[in-house]
Amino acid sequence: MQLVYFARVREAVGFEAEERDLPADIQTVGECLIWLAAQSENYATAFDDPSRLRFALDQQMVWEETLLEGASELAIFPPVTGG
Amino acid sequence: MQLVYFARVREAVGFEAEERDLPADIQTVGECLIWLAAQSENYATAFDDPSRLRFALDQQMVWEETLLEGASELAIFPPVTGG
Amino acid sequence: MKVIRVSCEAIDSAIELAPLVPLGGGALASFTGIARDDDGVTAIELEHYPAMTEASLAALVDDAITRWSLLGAVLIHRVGIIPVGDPIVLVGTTASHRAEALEACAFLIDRLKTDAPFWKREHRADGSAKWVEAKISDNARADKWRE
Amino acid sequence: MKVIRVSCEAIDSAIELAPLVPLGGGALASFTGIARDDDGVTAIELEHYPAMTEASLAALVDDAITRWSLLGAVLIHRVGIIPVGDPIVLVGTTASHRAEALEACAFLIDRLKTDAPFWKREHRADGSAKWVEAKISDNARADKWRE
Repeated sequence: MQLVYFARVREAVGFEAEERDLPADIQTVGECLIWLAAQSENYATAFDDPSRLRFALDQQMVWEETLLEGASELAIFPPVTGG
Repeated sequence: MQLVYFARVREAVGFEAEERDLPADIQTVGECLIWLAAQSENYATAFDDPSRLRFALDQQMVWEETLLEGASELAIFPPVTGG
Repeated sequence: MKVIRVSCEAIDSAIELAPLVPLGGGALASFTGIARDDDGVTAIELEHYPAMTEASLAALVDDAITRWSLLGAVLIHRVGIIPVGDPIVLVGTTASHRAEALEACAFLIDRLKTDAPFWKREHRADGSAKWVEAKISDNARADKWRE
Repeated sequence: MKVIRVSCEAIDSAIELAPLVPLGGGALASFTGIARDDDGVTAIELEHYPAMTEASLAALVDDAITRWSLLGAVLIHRVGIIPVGDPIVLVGTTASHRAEALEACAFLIDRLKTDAPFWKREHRADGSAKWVEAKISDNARADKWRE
């Protein structure tokens, strides 16, 4: 799975994108987040509070409960502030 | 009282303004209208249906029941269609 | 800052709205009413009540500025013969935030349609000309702004 | 007719809105969001998600065109470093009547603030830079458009 990060999340993680092989038992965006948060200190601070994060799967806005199901790109970012 | 007319009303009356000495017993815009409608055939057709007329007294939008009370200019016109 | 004008010449939206930009607002809303060739209309003639028009527009602008704490407003209405495709009216509003600018803009165009002394006559290619009738829906829209 | 663009250069409202005028609509509404110097901000930096941004803006525009039978729409958002006083976003809509144009314009600016992947960072004279936090009020405004 290609993981891409933006704004505050990108800064907390330290880079804007990475390729990750997710364990087979990870089904949803939320489960992926929990797994990521366990990978390192940096990741923990970046991903520990899902309420301050928003997600897009293959460039479509999704929620934590959305199934990953063969998607190729998961974007993780703070709530948007455009306009 | 200076009377000014616009659009369809001006065309029905035949001119855009006139000075009229109103009888003393005329108190309101509505009463003035009834008196005007009795002045000639032209005026009758122009003023017989108050529901299709709007009024301004000294350039302020008013209603039939508004008192004339020392005002100097009464404008009579169809509902406005600007914008 | 407010610009209120009854114009005999064509309205250039860009030029007229420019003074609103440097007023410090984060939001700038505008509305342009354009003369349309609905079923054969070639031009629209606008008659108005000179002694009252600008005062009535100014009253609407002052009301909008107070209600939505606008930083600036522009309200320009054209009179005379207006070819199809040309603007008839331009409304511009600027405020700190978008809700104020957008609502004030809608207020001004809705209320000027029922409160400002203008009358439209449609001219057609065959030389005929017909006064436009006021729309009940315009009154309904205007009323919703009244407290 | 629709123009959707993420722009690295300054936005010129007059030029971008011009194509809406000849589409036959009687109403043309626009909204411009301007970068403001709130408490010492000198520039606003806009980051976005290139692969997703234009698609998300296009989806909003298609939604607006269908819901309000628009004749045309323009949605341009700037990215990169934006000096204070410059436009950040421009929304333009045209329809036969003003209600459609005005409502669609408000819809587009409200929804793009919660649905399009942009992030603002405020830069100050002292060289500091701070990400802007999303406002709850923006979510509320966006929600009111959802059926």
